[in-house]
Amino acid sequence: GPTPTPVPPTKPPVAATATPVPPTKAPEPTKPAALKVGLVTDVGKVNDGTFNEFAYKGMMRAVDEFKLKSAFIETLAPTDYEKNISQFAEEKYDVIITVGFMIGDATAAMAKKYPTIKFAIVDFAYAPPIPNVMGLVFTEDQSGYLAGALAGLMTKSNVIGIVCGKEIPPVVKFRKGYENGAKSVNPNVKVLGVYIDSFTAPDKGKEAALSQIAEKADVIFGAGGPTGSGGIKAAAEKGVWVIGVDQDEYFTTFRDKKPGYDKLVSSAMKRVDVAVYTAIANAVKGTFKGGTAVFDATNDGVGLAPFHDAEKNIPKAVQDKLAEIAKGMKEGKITTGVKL
Amino acid sequence: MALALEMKGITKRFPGVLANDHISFQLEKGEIHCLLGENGAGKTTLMNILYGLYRPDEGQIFLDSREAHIRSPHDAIAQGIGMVHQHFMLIPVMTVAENVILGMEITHRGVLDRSEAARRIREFSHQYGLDVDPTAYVKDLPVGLQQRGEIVKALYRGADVLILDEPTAVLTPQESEELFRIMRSLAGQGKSIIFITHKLKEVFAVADRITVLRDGRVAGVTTPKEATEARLAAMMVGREVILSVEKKPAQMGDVVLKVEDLQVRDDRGYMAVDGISLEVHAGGILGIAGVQGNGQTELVEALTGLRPVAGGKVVILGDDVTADRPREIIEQGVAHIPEDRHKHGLVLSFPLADNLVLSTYYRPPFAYGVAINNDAIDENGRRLIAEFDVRTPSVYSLAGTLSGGNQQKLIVAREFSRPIKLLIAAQPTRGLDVGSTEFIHQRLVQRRDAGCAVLLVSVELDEIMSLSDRIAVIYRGKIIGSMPADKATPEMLGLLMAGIKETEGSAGDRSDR
Amino acid sequence: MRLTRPKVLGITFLVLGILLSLYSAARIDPAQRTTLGVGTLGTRDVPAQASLVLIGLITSLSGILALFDRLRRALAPTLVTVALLDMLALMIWAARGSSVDLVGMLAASLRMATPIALGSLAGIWCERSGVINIGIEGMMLAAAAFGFAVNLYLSQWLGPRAIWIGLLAAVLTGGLMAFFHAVLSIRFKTDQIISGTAINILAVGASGFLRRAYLVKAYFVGEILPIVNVPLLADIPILGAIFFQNRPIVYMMLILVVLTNFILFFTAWGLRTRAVGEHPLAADTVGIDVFKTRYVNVVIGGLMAGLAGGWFSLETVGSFEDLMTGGKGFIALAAMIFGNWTPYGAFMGALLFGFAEALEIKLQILDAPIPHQFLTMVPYFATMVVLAGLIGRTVPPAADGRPYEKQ
Amino acid sequence: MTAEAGKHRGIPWRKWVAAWSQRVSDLAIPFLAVFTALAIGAVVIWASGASVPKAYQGLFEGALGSPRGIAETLVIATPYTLAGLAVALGFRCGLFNIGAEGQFYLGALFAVWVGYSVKGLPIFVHLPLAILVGALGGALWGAIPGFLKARLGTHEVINTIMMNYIAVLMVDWLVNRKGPMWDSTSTVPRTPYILPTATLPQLVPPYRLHAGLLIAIAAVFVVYWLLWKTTLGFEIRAVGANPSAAKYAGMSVTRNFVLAMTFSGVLAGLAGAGEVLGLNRTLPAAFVSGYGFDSIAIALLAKSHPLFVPFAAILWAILRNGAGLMQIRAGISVDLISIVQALVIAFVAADEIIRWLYRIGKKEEIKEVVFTRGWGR
Ligand SMILES: Nc1ncnc2c1ncn2[C@@H]1O[C@H](COP(=O)(O)OP(=O)(O)OP(=O)(O)O)[C@@H](O)[C@H]1O
Ligand SMILES: Nc1ncnc2c1ncn2[C@@H]1O[C@H](COP(=O)(O)OP(=O)(O)OP(=O)(O)O)[C@@H](O)[C@H]1O
Ligand SMILES: [Mg+2]
Ligand SMILES: [Mg+2]
Repeated sequence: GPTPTPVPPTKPPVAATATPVPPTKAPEPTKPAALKVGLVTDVGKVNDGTFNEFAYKGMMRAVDEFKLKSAFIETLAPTDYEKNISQFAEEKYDVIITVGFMIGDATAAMAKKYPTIKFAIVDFAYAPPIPNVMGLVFTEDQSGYLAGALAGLMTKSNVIGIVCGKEIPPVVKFRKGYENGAKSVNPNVKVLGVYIDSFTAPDKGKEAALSQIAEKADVIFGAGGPTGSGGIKAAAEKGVWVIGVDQDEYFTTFRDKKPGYDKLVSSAMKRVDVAVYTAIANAVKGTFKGGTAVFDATNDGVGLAPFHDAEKNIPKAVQDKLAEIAKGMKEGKITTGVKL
Repeated sequence: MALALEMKGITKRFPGVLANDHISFQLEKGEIHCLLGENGAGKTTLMNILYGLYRPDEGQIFLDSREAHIRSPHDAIAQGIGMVHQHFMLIPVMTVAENVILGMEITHRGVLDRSEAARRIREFSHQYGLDVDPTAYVKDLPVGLQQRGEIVKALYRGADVLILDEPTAVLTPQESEELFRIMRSLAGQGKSIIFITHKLKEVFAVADRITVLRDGRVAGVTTPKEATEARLAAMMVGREVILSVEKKPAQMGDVVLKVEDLQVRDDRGYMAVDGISLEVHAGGILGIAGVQGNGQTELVEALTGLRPVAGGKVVILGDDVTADRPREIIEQGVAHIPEDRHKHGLVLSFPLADNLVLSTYYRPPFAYGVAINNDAIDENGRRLIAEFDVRTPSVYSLAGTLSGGNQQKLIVAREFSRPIKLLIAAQPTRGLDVGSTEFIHQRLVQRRDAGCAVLLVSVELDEIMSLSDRIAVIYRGKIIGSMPADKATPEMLGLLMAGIKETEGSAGDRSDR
Repeated sequence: MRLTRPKVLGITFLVLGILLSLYSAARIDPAQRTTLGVGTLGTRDVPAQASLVLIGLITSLSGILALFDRLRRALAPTLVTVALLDMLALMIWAARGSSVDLVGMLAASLRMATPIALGSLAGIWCERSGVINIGIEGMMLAAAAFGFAVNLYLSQWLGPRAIWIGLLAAVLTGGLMAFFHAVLSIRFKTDQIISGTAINILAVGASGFLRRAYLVKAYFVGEILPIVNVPLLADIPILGAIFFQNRPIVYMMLILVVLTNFILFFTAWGLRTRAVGEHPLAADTVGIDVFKTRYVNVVIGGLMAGLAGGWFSLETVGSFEDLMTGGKGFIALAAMIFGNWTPYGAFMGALLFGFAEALEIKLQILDAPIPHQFLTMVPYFATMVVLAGLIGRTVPPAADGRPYEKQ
Repeated sequence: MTAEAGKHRGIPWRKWVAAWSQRVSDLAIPFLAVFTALAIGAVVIWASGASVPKAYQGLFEGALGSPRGIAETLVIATPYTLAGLAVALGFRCGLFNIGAEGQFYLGALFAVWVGYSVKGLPIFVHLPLAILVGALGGALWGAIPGFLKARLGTHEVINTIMMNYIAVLMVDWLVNRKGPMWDSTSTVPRTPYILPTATLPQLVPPYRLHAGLLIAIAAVFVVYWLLWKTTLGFEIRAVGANPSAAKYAGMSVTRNFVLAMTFSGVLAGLAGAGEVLGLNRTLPAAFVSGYGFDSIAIALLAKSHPLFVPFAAILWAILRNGAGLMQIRAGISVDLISIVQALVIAFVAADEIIRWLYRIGKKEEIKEVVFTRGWGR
């Protein structure tokens, strides 16, 4: 698996877009022909603001860095997964990235059919492992747990909220981690949660957040792509604390100090881009191995983004407590208690 | 006399039909000019061209001796042409007033002034003796009153040339008389009127001049003085026509239809048929006379299963069919010529052949089991079209492309094409030309002579009197009187239709309802 | 006894009421209270069990009255009121031992009803003139995208003011799409449902393409339209918070509902429009230009759909996502039919959807022990029930969907 | 061609020749429409900075350039055909069935349920049973709005839209984690896999093309036969064209509404069943298909004629299947496909534009049957 350099969780040196996390050196100059890398999205598009987009970004970073050839197919229906993967296989692509746990079965089938092609799949692990597939999985619950702890420490009303997208395993893990994390630091806290049946309904996310605020929530975690972002943006403008997801939303949703930017206390990161980049980099360097690469707190695949402009309003005690939890989590002393 | 209007060399083609073939037509100022012709002769087409609804393929129109370019009804109205259409141009869900002012609205600071409109229309319609309630919704009005609304609408627009396309088809004799009075008074005020009708008596009653069309061409121009009914009929049809119905005395058989104390509600929930009892015998024709809108529609719909019955009983050949569905009633051997041919009679987007088997498609020879036999359907179509002289390019033409008269023949052909024991005919010759009327009348009598019971509902007194063996008059949902046909006189019937029973003397109130 | 619609409703309400009362009496802790938030009036505490039993009894009573024909004309209003009470019961139940903010929820209902109401107005304008418009969804989506794009580019120079031009652009985009629909269905006499379908698909493609090509690169999150408090009115308790502390498009929607009703039923243009939609030939025979009337109305409808699109990207969110209209255009159609092609009726339908959506979110937040999928189903299910139970057959304009042909 | 057109037998030969040359140019119109739409699409591709030849070469090679491509095109055309037929059948009865999507879901749900839960049956019993129950699911979801329309007069458009959402949510609940149909041995929210005995066999291994195609082809002819060769079809079409006249002639409007919606649901349900029994072999949560909505376009493109539906379906399948390779080759968004689809629909429907562009004479023909009746009345 990959071996990212450890960094303190509260202050990762991670600038959202250009993150030199993985331990790869520059590409070997003597490489004969550039690898061809293909990406098959989950139902959705490569710029839809969900893990599809982050996977695509990770791929593009590798492509730029190693001068690879790349292409993508945006999947329209679950019945098309296999077809889209085999499309790349037939075009003799060397590495195929597939995105999402839904595409797991199709990826396994295709990997067996094309054993010489290297596959990497986001959010899926195989047991037993398949030799030419690298499963890239994340401990979203850890990320959510940290966010929950932060929220639990920050809340004055003892009510916090989470606006989720669809009820799918990664989201469920974020939510449960969030709840457990909050309770761990603040047993009296009440967590309000909403699932919204779409990742691209920021208007509904917004109403959900406002509704939570009306029920006294004063920290809102948006865990559902653009839907969640819609929620935290509205919440931040209303003046409550908010937490972003996946990437550091200070650079996306609140880019250029959009209203409420100083209310973003952090983001619960899940570096799909890093994972995809790592997988491709391994393939380029010839270190690609089948199996499961877990991106968790120990290797900074997940964790909290910096506090940015909210830092001055976050009490030192809170920062310390959070650092302590993060450290415990890294050392494996603190578990989230989330089981799916 | 000065010409109000002249049409020269008008030609109009429809796909497969030459509707107007170099027609020339002159209308003098202040005259009532009758336009005659068989169904499909091209009368309506010619008038639609004059009114700007159709563009002619060739020809010119002159108004007051100047060439007029009429591209739309808007132009026509602007040039003083008004038209009352054969098929009403009223919007059912709007009030009479809204219909009348439509396009020439009365507004007050941008807001429709409905009360002012109603006031003006009341005043206006009073002036011409065309009473109609401006606030009534058109869909709630009997056809006769709708017709009045149409005329008011045309006059309201200040028409100098008024086209009336078969306005009397839905009127009672009294209403028609009323209309003629209005027409004469309008003509007296200098308005010129084109009047289309199929009733030759009316022609002689009002016309100053007559133009007869046949097959899209002018067959001749004449005056009532020079012409006779027989001559006009021959001109229209191109052969001699027997104008009176010849019929043998009835050979009455058993009771086929027995109605007991029937009650039926109309669409608005009012009791439109309020306790009617009647009997129709095999081999006899019972005529139901009455002004439009006195429950005839509901009565017929209830008898044929199209409308639920609110009370009472309907028995056909000993079977209680009160709650039966249309199919069950049809299978008892009941045929029905419906009053509204577009709504009930035809599927306009189906070919003629299919329309001719609309109620028999599921039985041999048209279908065996679930499988339809299209060849048999086509063959049946060809046979009936020939037999009933339906003018059409082929059995595959869509029913919607036929002229009104031909559509009616199509329905009659269908209903007569199967073995029937009871025929319910509602306004069977409405809008039909003399030739077709003659034809349908003969067929009705033929059926009766073959032992079929016939219930004839008509607003045409002539039709009722010449065909029926017994006549009942319907008034406000009740049978107000009945008598053997040979005892009936037009005066008696007219009074009954107005709701006046002989016993009550002449004091009863006259009403249009 | 004939099973008429009121009777069926009566039985339903009766049974529901009894069940509610029995359940509450048996299963709810008498000590539990629910705190209801009523805006500036603060909060009200009610005993959960007693309230629920009472509402259950009221429900049964209304059912009995309906059963014995006692309600007649008051049937619909009564049952709607009672149904609202039952909604309240649902919330009292879900929030027992805790609190729920009622006024905020009603305000949210109005907000969420806004694009639906505007969409249904768009439908009404088109369809009252005889042109079916199932392309509302597409018009909204395209408008959301283009309005946002204009805002994005102009804000480089104009700053926050650009959003108003963006809104104008959204409105005009709706109008443009509608014009396309009009040309296809009026000039080329295309089947109007085909044309509407084409517009829906085109909007998905065009907005997605635009987003890919220009909008996402910028990572731009725009301003949104500001909240405008209506002077004086905004301070009215409860009503102020619901109606008069909103963003501009909500007000525009309210005004347009009234205005549309006024124009349709009280002006010459409206009369002509309805005439053209009912019986174009008759309208033609009195000199009304059927084509022109239809063009104008369809485009006006499109402008409203455009405004609805603006609600998404410019008033609510400040960004554009693929398919962000999320089927609201179709819901708007349902609201339009629901309201029998009248502005007020459609507005009621839109409110029903808005309310149900707010309710769904609220019940999830209150942690009601019902799978969230079922909560999300509520508005759809409610629509079917209300339609079947109370409204029944709706009648479109007679000439809706039929191209007009001149010989 | 159509039953109506096929009936123009008795015409003289000159007219016949004229009619045929007319027919040839009429047939050219859909092709020209597609061509024109692609041409405009090319401008869009060019404007976005991608390579037009690469994109289109990818599109066609992906869809038709290899046996696998062709097989995949047919794989997609299969549900398109069935769902397109469903919508077309509704239109013929004057009903606008926007609910094919929901009926599709129910078909998939019911079929997959039989497919995994009924054990120990031989394939020739299990497979037909699964298909049948799938059809039943669709039928149920179609019959409800049909029944509501017939009995209470509530509009099928609203009800079918609502039932789409309900179907999607219901499936999501059933198969999502902890749901009653969730395969708890899997981390993925989906049902268990169907048994081999319920699997639609592949037609030409190794390609995914499955026997659902045969069902679709059969359905085309069955629907054609139903509409024009049976008494029921006669009724459905009569009710669709004029319910009042149909009632007058003794047909039951209500019965036909319910039947047409039920059959419509059966067809859409078969489409859903085919997808799970032939391709997916399990029903995952978030089983977005989009077939239901595309099928409206397909039915319209085919003018609601069952024999044209497969052609429209294949066209749509080509565009959708080719999109994959198009993206690989040119890296443009799938949205382009939507743009081309919309233009194809517009041009085929507004054929006057195409006639004018390519100077094809206007047909002198009687007014066509109205295929969609909008909201119906
Ligand atoms: N819109 C149309 N499309 C095609 N054919 C038409 C159309 N209107 C009329 N026709 C045909 O033109 C011919 C003349 O029809 P028209 O309606 O003028 O006859 P008419 O004399 O008014 O008959 P009637 O007495 O039955 O009203 C008929 O053969 C009719 O079928
Ligand atoms: N003319 C019509 N136009 C549109 N819809 C109609 C029409 N007639 C009937 N319907 C539809 O059929 C439903 C039932 O109508 P109705 O009871 O008249 O039909 P029916 O054929 O008599 O039924 P049944 O077969 O049960 O006797 C209505 O609610 C309506 O949806
Ligand atoms: Mg005529
Ligand atoms: Mg009935």
